[in-house]
Amino acid sequence: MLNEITFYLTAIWTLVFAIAAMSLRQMVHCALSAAAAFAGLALIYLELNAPFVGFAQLLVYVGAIAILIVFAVLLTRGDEVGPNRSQASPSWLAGLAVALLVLGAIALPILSSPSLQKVAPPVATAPVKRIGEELMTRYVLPLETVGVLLTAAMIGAVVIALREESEKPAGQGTSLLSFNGGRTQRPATPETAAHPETEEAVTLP
Amino acid sequence: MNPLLSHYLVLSALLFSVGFAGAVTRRSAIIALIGLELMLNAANLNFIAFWRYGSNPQALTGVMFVLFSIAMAAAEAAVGLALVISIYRQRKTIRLDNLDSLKG
Amino acid sequence: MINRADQVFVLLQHWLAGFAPAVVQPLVLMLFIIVGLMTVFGNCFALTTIMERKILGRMQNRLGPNRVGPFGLLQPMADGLKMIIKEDIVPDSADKVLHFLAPLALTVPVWLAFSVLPFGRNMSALQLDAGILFFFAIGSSSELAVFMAGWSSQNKYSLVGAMRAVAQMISYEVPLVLATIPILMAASSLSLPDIVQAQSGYVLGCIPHWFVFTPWGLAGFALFMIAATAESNRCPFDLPEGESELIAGFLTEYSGFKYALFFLGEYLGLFAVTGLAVTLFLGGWHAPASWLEWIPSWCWFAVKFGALIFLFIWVRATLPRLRMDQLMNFAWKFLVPLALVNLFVALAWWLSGAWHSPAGLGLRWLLGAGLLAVPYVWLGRGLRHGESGLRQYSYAE
Amino acid sequence: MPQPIKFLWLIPVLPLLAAGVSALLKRERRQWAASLAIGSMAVSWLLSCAAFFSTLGGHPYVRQIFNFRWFDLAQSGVPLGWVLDPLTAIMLMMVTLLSLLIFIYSLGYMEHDKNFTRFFCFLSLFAAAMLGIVIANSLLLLFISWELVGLSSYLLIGFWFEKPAAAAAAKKAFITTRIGDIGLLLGMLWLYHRSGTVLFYDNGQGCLEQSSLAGLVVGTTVGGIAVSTAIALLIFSGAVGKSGQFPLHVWLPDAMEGPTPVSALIHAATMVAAGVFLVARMYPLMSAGPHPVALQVVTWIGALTALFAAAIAVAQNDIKRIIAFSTISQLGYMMMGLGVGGVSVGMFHLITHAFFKSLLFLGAGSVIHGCHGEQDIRKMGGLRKLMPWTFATYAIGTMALCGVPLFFSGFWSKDEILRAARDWPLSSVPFYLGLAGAFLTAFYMTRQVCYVFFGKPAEAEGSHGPAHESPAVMTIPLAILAAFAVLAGFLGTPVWPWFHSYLSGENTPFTLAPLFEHRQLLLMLLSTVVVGAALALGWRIFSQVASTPRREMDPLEKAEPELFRWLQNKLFVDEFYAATVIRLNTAFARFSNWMDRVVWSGAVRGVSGLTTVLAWVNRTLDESGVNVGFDLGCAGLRGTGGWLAVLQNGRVQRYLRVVGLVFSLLMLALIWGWP
Repeated sequence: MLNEITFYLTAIWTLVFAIAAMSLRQMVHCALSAAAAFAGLALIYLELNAPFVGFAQLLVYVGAIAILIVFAVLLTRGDEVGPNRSQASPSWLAGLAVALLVLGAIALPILSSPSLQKVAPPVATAPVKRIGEELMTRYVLPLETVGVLLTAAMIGAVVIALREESEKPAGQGTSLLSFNGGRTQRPATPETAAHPETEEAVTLP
Repeated sequence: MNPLLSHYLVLSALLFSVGFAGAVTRRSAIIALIGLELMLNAANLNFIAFWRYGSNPQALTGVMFVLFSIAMAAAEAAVGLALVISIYRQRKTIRLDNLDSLKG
Repeated sequence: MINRADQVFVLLQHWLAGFAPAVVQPLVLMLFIIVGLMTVFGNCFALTTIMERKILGRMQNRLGPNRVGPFGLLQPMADGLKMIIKEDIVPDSADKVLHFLAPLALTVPVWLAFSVLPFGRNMSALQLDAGILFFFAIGSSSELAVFMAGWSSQNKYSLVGAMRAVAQMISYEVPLVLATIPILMAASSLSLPDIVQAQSGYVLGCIPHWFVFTPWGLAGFALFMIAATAESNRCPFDLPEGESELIAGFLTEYSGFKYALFFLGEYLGLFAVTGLAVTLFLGGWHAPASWLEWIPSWCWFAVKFGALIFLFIWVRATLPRLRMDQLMNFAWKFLVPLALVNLFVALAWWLSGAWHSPAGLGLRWLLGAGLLAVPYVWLGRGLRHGESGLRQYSYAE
Repeated sequence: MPQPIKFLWLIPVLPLLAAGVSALLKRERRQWAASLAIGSMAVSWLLSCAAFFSTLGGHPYVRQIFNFRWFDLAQSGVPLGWVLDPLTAIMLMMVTLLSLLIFIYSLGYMEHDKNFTRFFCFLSLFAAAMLGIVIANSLLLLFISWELVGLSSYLLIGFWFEKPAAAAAAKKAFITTRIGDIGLLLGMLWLYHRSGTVLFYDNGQGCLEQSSLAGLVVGTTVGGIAVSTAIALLIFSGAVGKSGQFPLHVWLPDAMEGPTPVSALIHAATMVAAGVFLVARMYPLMSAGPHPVALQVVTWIGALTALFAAAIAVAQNDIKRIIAFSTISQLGYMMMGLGVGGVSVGMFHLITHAFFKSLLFLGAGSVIHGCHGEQDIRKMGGLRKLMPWTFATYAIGTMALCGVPLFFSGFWSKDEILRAARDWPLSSVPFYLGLAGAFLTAFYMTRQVCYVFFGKPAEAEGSHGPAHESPAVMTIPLAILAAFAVLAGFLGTPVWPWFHSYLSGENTPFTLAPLFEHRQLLLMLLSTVVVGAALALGWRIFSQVASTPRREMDPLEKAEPELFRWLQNKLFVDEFYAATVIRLNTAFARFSNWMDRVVWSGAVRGVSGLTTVLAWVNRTLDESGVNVGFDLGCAGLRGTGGWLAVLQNGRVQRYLRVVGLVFSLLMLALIWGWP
């Protein structure tokens, strides 16, 4: 009974925030709701006796991906100004219909199949030690591959998001982090300041 | 009374559809990415549920799959958001219906 | 007798729970722990604020607060009262919901982090298999809270402060986690009680077998403490709330009780990470010598904990604030590579595990220290030159 | 003291660490790089000494192994390991000592190079890889180190990569040795397939031990040769490439474009000897079975190379190239020694040769250094007075290489090989080939020494000024090497064959008797006569030449212009390769090009021509009145195209929608069955 109540609570939490993440107007709210939904999923993993996965989910999704999304939202803020711009795409009704169709297509077989209405076997745990051993023996190649993939993704992300030199001259850029911004240039020295137009005059025919 | 396997599967289906609906209907590329992440999470939930309710939980296959899937999701989010930022720099917009120059 | 004193809290807990009906006993046990933790660390927070102000005062050649109560010890009460009765101002343009949720989102997870720390023998609330992963997973959610606070205030100082804080916390989380990995390798467990257990015993009969007494542990401890200072936004890494440039950063628009909650959250975060440092590096609740083992284990934890808190206060009194670019460079170009090198040092230590004799131990130390010294010097030189070095201010001279 | 096998891994790891650290150093940190490299090498040498002495003990035969699992893969794992036996120990001593001396020598030789730091980084990397080969107890580890050696050799030959010749030589060396390495790789895979392990020694389970060898000998493959022979030959092809044996020797002379210490270390003493070492290491496999065909192949290739390279050396003019061909020839001797006489015979020559050949190379380097980069022996002369130290050591090296009797190491080791060749039951041709090679060796070395050191000093060309003696940091290693070049020979005289007993584990006492045995005496006499004759002939021909002006033709060229031209052009092997292999490659490329341009392009053109014709027909039809139908078709096409274009409208969300739609339709179809 207790288990069922916790399941329904977490499931409703997750679903509500997932819907909020997809439907709120303000993008920052969407991102934060998504983080809450991810955290709810982590709780569901805990209920399913997979604490390691739950913590990993929390660490990666809430600690990293949500933050990334928030940063991306702030870095692309210029796009959403203007009160009357609609957030939904023009044919959103069709999209919603397809989404409902997909839900039906998945949920129908689940609900109609009797073999899925089963109760959990009493004990199934994923101890950290076992996971570590499996990662180092049976899954060592996938692990290495994931390492390479993450490195490649990191380098790729840096290269893609790198500001090209020609876009903005170096030193002039004001990032969100450095509040004092680009430093002003030194004041003109008396010699050059005294006759600012002489040089121009010489070059003119 | 404990929840049945189908409870988790239905929850996963709902999450998947919500993510799908968001990815299809919202204009912002970032929201679409969040939708994709939700869909991925729904799939992960399926794996964990089947592992927990499956016949051979000692093999840890579902857990392993989800761990790798989470790592993949991290990579995907990093690259995807970098692309979004890069696109924003080029086009000053991340609205998906404005980004349709690749067409027949 | 010794055992009694050692286990006094555990025994008390079970004795009290005995009065409750059997059905709710697990809940009562948990409740006891929660109440205990909140009492102890809530008071700890009050005590630390006053002690910090007094110690800072002494170090700056002044007295510090001494008016309220004996030796000014009731100052925190006065402060708390002031905070609560002050008006709670919410700016007009602020995002009201997030503005309200942010302090809660910061404080609640921090309380959760205490649940895996072993404060003494058999004294951890949750015996989690992956305790340290839980700790970091919980810790990473405080970044979102800080962001919520900064963004919802709709104030550019707050936003800049929040973004700085998030960038800083993400950057310093990397060396923080990397510094703990050698520990996990050495203890071959992610569970904090197991890690403490792995540090029992003595090397050569007198030196406690704490991880800080190995080259990689010492380096890891230093890295961990630096990263922890930055994680908890304390001086010299307190740029996000730098009063002189950002008017307290993401806290600008907070007042009254919400402000106090932020304050509480920050100090609790500091306590949690300090407790983790004690657990990982300083042998947790183990005594430093075999003839001192009669003193209860939680006392040892408290002593080490207090010493580290004093260290933090001392550092705050000593060092000036860093510049933003120096801060990021320091994390990515110095701490992270050094933490990676530290992994190899731990590996070398582990590979040479067969050398037990004093001479062999000395050789291992030399090897580890040498392996660390070279990149330390080299990376340090890199920091001193170039963009992150000294800057000429044309108007300041 | 711990077991030496426990710290054996440190020997290659220390230089590797030095290489890694100096790779991170800035270019100006010359002192650091040099002291790191030399320091780590010195420690490695001391460790090697310890390992060596531990194998000397009273045990009849010491072989310690240490195996571990590198990583687990599914059910099986990949084991690696290292081995310490006399073969390893003696090679370790040789490689570390020579590396140390050559590192020190490089301090002086590379003093003015701006990439000094990089040079020491590469040298250390090379030494690490070479030591890895030596200690490996697994063909896989050996192969990894082998490829690392190839890589560092490539880097070092191309060290002065701004010279086009050096870059080309580096590429050539890399590609040529790769050809042999393919054989080695295939051999390794086959061995693993057949015996299930690539560990050499594994307490009876290793691939070089009885149980697995027995299995290999039994099986036969294409043409009826035993599997063991086939594998051995494949592995030998790796050795052929690395040791510059006959078909794949072409890279070694060109490799002299690298700095001279590199030539001495890599292309004389250690890396090229790795091939010989490989054969020695795999000797149980090579000699398995009743008819060790592999060993016969080794013998014949060695003997042929010995004579062939010696002949070419006679007509070369570049001081380093002469020694390079001499190296090829001597490597041929070693191979022959392995083939006819077993491990100890070949390895003994390897060790002595390593000392005197690196001595010669370093001497040549000293000469080049003293002559400001001049390498043509015709432009040198009279250096005997100007560079006394270099001359003295060079003379010792020459005499050791020629095999001047009794006091020089080359005599004893070459004698061993010749004796074994004479007793070879299958054929006596290798013996005579070897004897002829010995004659030519003495002859060309005399020619070279006459040209370089005797006669009048050559007129200084350009603004270089006269030649000068090299600094002490270069001459002292020369002196040490000279001492070894003399002394190393006494380890393996017939009187006291310590080397043989050390490597094979048999106990052979000190006795004077074999020296006076009839056949032995005769052979020693014979080789003495051959060497003496060559020396005398060389001196007669070249001693006056040395004092005449340099512009004249070589006396040999005067006497036999055609033969000399052939020899000078290295018997046109390079040209032969250019004419066959490379041309075949080019021809194939040209053929592909032709296919592309003529056939495919023709086909396209044909189709387009056909289309033109059709269009013409179409137009005719159109003009004659089918205009309406054509217009209709056209409109239909445009309609379809437009419809297709609408589908691909660049809106990802619409794509996603279609995906979702089709997915759900499929699901529903699966649930309710197809309509």
